[in-house]
Amino acid sequence: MSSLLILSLLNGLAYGLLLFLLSSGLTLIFSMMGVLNFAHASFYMLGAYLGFQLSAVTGFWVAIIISPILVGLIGAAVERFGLRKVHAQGHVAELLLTFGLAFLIEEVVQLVWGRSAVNFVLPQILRDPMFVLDGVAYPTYRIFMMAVALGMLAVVIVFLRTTRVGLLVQAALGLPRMVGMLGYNVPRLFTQVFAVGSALAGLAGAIGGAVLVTEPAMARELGPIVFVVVVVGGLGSVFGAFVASLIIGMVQTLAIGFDRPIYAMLGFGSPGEGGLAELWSVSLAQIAPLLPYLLLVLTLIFRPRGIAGTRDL
Amino acid sequence: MTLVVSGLHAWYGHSHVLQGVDFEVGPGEIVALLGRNGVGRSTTLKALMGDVERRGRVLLDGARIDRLDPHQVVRRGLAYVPEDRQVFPTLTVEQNLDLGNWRGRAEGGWTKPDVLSRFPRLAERAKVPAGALSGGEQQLLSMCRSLLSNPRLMLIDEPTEGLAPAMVTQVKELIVEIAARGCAVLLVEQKLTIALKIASRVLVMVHGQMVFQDSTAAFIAAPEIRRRYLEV
Amino acid sequence: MSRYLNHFLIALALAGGVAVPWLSGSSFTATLMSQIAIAAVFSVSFNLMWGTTGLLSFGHALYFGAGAFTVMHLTRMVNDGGLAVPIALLPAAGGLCGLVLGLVLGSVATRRGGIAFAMITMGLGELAFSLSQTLKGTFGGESGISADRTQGPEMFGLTFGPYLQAYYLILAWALLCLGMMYYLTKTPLGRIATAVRDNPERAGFLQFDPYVVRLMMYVAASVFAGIAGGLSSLLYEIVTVEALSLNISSNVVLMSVIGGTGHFFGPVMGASLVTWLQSTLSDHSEAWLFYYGIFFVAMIVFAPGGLAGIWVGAVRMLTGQNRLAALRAVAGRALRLAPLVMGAVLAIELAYRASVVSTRGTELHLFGAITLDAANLWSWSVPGLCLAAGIWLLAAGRRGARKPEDRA
Amino acid sequence: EEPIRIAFVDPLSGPLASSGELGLRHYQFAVDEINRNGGVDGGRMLEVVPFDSKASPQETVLLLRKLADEGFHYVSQGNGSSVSAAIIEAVEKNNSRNPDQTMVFLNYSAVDPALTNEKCSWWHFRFDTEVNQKTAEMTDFIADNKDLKRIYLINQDYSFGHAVGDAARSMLGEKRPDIEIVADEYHPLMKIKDFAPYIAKIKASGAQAVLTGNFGADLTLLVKAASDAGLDVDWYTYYSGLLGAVTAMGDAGVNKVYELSEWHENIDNPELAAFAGAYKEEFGDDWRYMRVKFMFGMLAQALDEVGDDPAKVAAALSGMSYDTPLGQAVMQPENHQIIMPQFVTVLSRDVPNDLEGTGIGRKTIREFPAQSAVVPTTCQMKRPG
Amino acid sequence: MTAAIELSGISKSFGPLRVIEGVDLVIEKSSRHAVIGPNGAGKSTLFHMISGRLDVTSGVVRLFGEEIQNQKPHRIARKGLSRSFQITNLFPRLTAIEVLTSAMLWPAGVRYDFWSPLARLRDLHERAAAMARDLGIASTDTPSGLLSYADQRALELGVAVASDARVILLDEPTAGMNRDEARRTRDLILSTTEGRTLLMVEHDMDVVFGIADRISVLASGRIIASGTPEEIRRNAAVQEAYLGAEEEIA
Ligand SMILES: Nc1ncnc2c1ncn2[C@@H]1O[C@H](COP(=O)(O)OP(=O)(O)OP(=O)(O)O)[C@@H](O)[C@H]1O
Ligand SMILES: Nc1ncnc2c1ncn2[C@@H]1O[C@H](COP(=O)(O)OP(=O)(O)OP(=O)(O)O)[C@@H](O)[C@H]1O
Ligand SMILES: CC(C)C[C@H](N)C(=O)O
Ligand SMILES: [Mg+2]
Ligand SMILES: [Mg+2]
Repeated sequence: MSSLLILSLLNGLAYGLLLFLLSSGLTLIFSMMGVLNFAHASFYMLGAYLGFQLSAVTGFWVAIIISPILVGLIGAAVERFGLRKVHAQGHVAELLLTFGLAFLIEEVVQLVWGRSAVNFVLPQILRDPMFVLDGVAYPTYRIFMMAVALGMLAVVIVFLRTTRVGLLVQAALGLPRMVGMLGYNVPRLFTQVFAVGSALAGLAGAIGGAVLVTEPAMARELGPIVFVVVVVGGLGSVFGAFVASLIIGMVQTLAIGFDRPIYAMLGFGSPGEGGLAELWSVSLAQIAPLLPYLLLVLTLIFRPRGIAGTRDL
Repeated sequence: MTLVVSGLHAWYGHSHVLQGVDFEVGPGEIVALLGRNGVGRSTTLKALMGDVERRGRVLLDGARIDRLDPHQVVRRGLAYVPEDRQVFPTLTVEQNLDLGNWRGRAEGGWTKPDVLSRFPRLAERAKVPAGALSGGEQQLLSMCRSLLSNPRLMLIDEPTEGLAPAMVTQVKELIVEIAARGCAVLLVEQKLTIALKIASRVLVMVHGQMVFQDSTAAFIAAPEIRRRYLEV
Repeated sequence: MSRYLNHFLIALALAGGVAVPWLSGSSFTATLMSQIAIAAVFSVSFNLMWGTTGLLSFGHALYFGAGAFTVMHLTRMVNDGGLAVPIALLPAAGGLCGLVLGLVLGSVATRRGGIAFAMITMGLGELAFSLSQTLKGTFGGESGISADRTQGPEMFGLTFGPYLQAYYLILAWALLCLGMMYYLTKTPLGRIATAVRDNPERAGFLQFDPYVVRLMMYVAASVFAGIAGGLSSLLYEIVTVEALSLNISSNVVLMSVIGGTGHFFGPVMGASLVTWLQSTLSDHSEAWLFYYGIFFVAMIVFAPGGLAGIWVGAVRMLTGQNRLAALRAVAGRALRLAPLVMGAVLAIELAYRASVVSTRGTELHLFGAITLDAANLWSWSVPGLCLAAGIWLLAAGRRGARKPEDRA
Repeated sequence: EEPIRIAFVDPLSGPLASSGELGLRHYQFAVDEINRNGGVDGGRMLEVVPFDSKASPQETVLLLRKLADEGFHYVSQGNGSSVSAAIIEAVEKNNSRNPDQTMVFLNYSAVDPALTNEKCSWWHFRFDTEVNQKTAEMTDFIADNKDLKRIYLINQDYSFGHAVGDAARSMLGEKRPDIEIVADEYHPLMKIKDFAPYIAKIKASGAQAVLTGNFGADLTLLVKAASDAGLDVDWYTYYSGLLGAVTAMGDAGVNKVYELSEWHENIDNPELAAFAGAYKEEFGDDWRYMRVKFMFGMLAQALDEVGDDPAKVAAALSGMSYDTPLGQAVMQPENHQIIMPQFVTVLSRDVPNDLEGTGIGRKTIREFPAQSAVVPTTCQMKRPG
Repeated sequence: MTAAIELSGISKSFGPLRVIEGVDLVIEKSSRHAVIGPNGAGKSTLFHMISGRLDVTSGVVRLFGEEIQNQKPHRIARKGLSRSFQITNLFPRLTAIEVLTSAMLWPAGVRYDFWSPLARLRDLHERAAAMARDLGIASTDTPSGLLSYADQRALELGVAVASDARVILLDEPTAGMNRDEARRTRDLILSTTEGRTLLMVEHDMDVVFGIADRISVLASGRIIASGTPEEIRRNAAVQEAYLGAEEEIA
């Protein structure tokens, strides 16, 4: 196997796992609470900025622990003082609230940290190469990121399997008052779930921000992709989200590594100019960004419950 | 367990539905709450649970529970079976039952095997989403679910609605047994024949106020009450 | 009574729409009002799906953009002499494009309602957006494509070069579209669409195929969105792939929701306010996005019925029994809120001036006389005091409010 | 007397906001200098009024309408050739439909060649050298590197990036047919967060050097990813002196990164050095675009000559010669494109002045006089009237 | 003469669960037929299969001789079948009048009409108003979701009979009503289904015996008895499976 392929696969895996880290929180929130949280990627961004700010004081390792906790607390506050107030008006009101919130968070972040990227760098130990493949160094942080994502997958799955939180939230979605009248504090439950989901986003941010870039547009760019992961993975399935993240990560990365015009891939000659030629001469890397959405649409048409979902969307 | 209610008011928005209700429920008693449609029987139960805007004193064994949230009320030992069943449609029958048991463990009293063996239909449907159950099955499930918290007082709203006659008999027996095992029951029931057969005391309600409160025998002995307040 | 008030206001708005740009003589006013007219058509078309049929679309920009590009390409053809049609009529082609695309994509999208529909429309929208970025020949890449609305066969001797002429053209189109959409909501299809919104399954038992109903409403929405897009390309004379982006799709959601989706004219109000804010607020404050966000969130939390909801409440109050008491209550609340709002605005403005993003220095001039300096800690006491006063007033007001215990 | 207002239209929000803000600071500082020295046209002040283009051509067209309404005669912009193209068109339309309120467009940084070729306009003046000029000089420099056999082109997928790729390919092909262009790659503009896949590809191609017109995050991330992966190549760039790039590259860039620019911090000219120093004093960051100072110098010269009349100012600017401390600059009358001296630099630690406090700065390794920036143009300039 | 509804050998399984096991049933034209049976016997499921809400696992459903099994609800409805639901299933944001006119549109020949104004269909509106009055619905301009439970049940019935369908299926029309209301509803059903075919499920024996001229008993997915009310009352198997102690019937 060529080293380019191996590297591309590894890079795809790393990106996919980062996507998973980011979307696992949304899977929790969306499939449990039904809240299409448009601010989820904003919590990711907050995690990155807080991680950046804290690491200047406490160092990187402490920062990636405290930052998610802070983001979780912010999430809890958002649920407690925002979402809870509009919950009774239904999911669309919640969605719109988070939508506005995404807006606000982006502004606040720029207000505090400026409009350009901040210089959030990893500690040297993570930047050192883990191994060198054919002259290309593979930095340790990618492996670290993968390990964290896999750890998260395990934690979330165990959490859902061994507690009845999942059941309760699902029940409370449709009939919150009835759940209350069975003896559960539904509002607090929602706050907790939302906080945990946000904290996961914060963790993804603290790590992803250092690996990629910490800048005010980072939320806006990842926003829709996160929904693709959740929907394609299937409502209620953390494992599905995991698989979907990997697929998207791989597709995006391999398309760059093995870029080729469409006509060439299909074994035709160059189509020349004009007419539909433009469509044909589009290259793989160029269509890579639209593949996730294609996947989303196809999933919704042919398999509305996603890869491993328990019910239709 | 003793429940003492005095001066209970309740509102839906601007409409003042309960207008000063007083009554008591003693330990192990079955008390039937009667009245015409829309007089506020269901609202009384909801007000006890804290599910509507309310005012008044509700004492459970001397402790006030009228400022608590529904889940806190439940943790004091009340349980509620709503008139519209409210099973969780996407959860299976078994999961519905599990959620009823908020104590998280089966102690003494009622357990899941208990109710499943009593109603084999529920056992057969254990893995079916509750939303797919027939109307009557949902009614049963709802009642069993609340029972699993092993309350000291159960508030049951129209448990026999939509049940076939044979099933009605079973439910009736269940209620009697609940009481026999030490849990008091406040029962709202349309079908007088049933209510009068199992209740030891009767409350009659008109326009958000209690107009009659006495033993079942006394109620049966006073047909004019029945004519005046219950028939149209 | 309230009915007459409403009619009177609609008439007033119409008169204003016709007269104001003419009287003001400012081409910017004409442009702004053109934008408002376009946004109004676009958001009402969105509301045909959401408010009327219960379909929440996150990809409505697709039709707006498609209409815009269609009309733009045709305008270029007219410019080049390849087509001899008055440019003023071209927006109809945007509608036609919406019709065709709406039928094709709608037949897939409207199979399911609810969140599935929202997600599938988002997917289709993003798909179209990505594709348009890739096909630079047709969509012109970042720079988009442009044309000249004045170069073509004349109609009634008008060139539509001057902004005022262009405005009246757009206004005419917008009124036509709004009228048609209003009419649509008053037809049997409109009625059945509301039934489908409430309970699609049961609508099926009333012999209507909910899928057909949804599809028809979706197509109608697409047609009018296409016309709105076409109008925008007449106005701007340039279209970029931006027109297909999620930004546009979400903006139409924001406008409709702020305006109120429960009323036909809600989205019109929302479109007017939001468009106006977007183009004027940014001149007065660097924090405009922040205010926009706050405003939006506040509307969601405190006025779920949107502007139209507020309006209906206001009309009810003004025509109701104790209107004086109600007015007094509202005025009282506004007064109590004033210091809070003032403090917040000052704090935000100062924060922006203190922040790294400032392009206006650290000084804030108030009423020409007072100057606050964000770099000076003392200046912060002004918003601080306002906020404190506001919070105290609110708390006092809450304490004074009637509690349920005091009723009956 | 009223000041003469210049509308500065650049992205002040969004991913390009930092570039816009950088430009704005430059404008304010350059204008302050002119105002301190007595203003223009017999004592009138200049005023820069910022407007947010949101990096969107469509928004900008709208904005321009507002500017016309508010009586602006001078519009200036630089970030994004697509926005510039829209401004040129909008200004053309405005000036023909609205002859009492004409506008002049001063472009300080958008360098797509089309703007002074097929899209050229009497009202547009470009104060930066465009891509073909830059690339002609850059490829001259590259051609001298006899060891170079394989080069990788990677650019942003929009008009400017394609211009760089096209120019580099054809000019290298002419000057050094033996150099193999191993790839002519385009990536989405300002969207890529992780360039590792591209780096793997560059590595796999066996390239010795990379030529890129990337700027902003697209440059810093590219270089950062390369240094993380230990990619050892030379970089030929146009914007590595911009915000954050040197910081991101650090030592990985030293002696590896070449840049073409009209000025840099280690040019030995006391007047410009003092000017740049004063800027750093005031804003705490480095002065980068000396062309902004030149541009205002030329505008002031025109205003002094003909007064505040946009049509006359345009006529004065067309063909104007201007003496910069580094040599003469000329606004070519046939396409309104400036020609001015340029420098090829390399990053080095061995310099008196650094960028962004990194200890690393640029040093000249080759100079090009203004004349070498003369390239053929297809512009058919239409004078108004 | 073809029957109104004819079920032959229909079965329904949900996965491994067999809910209906080969039911044969003939509903004669213009008859009033009741299906009774214990909870969970499959009565509603049977209705769902006839009306197209659920597909049949096997078997044939005929409506006036035409096979209709596994067709979409709106197709079956157009062939002249209308139904109500056991669990209220209305249009919560529409007013009672709007709900009723919606139900009358298609039968009145108004289909996906987007060109003529609703206001022109004056007679429809009047018929709906009259019907709301008959149903005893208190308020015709509040959204139906805010009506009282009893009014909503009445409206549920109204929607089923509003169309001119020749066959009407009612699933527990009197559930949740007290005895007087049930009696009123019974009269309403009798008058509105005059001349049409009625198939109903009901647990209230007063109502069943007051309306039906034929009764079938469904237990565990099978028809265990069919006959006139008198025959059913006397049937021992029915007594055991369904009616339980005699006293409850009264
Ligand atoms: N959510 C609500 N909002 C407004 N009014 C309500 C609401 N629920 C009940 N009501 C009104 O309050 C009154 C009492 O209702 P309640 O449900 O307590 O009656 P009930 O005695 O249980 O009668 P039934 O169950 O037979 O209808 C009724 O007039 C009813 O219309
Ligand atoms: N989707 C499903 N999956 C599994 N079991 C189902 C499903 N739908 C219905 N059932 C079962 O089929 C049986 C028949 O249900 P149905 O609703 O037809 O009963 P019914 O006769 O109408 O009873 P009731 O009088 O209580 O309304 C029930 O036991 C129910 O649990
Ligand atoms: C400011 C510059 C980086 C702009 C870029 N050169 C362009 O022409 O688009
Ligand atoms: Mg009740
Ligand atoms: Mg049933």
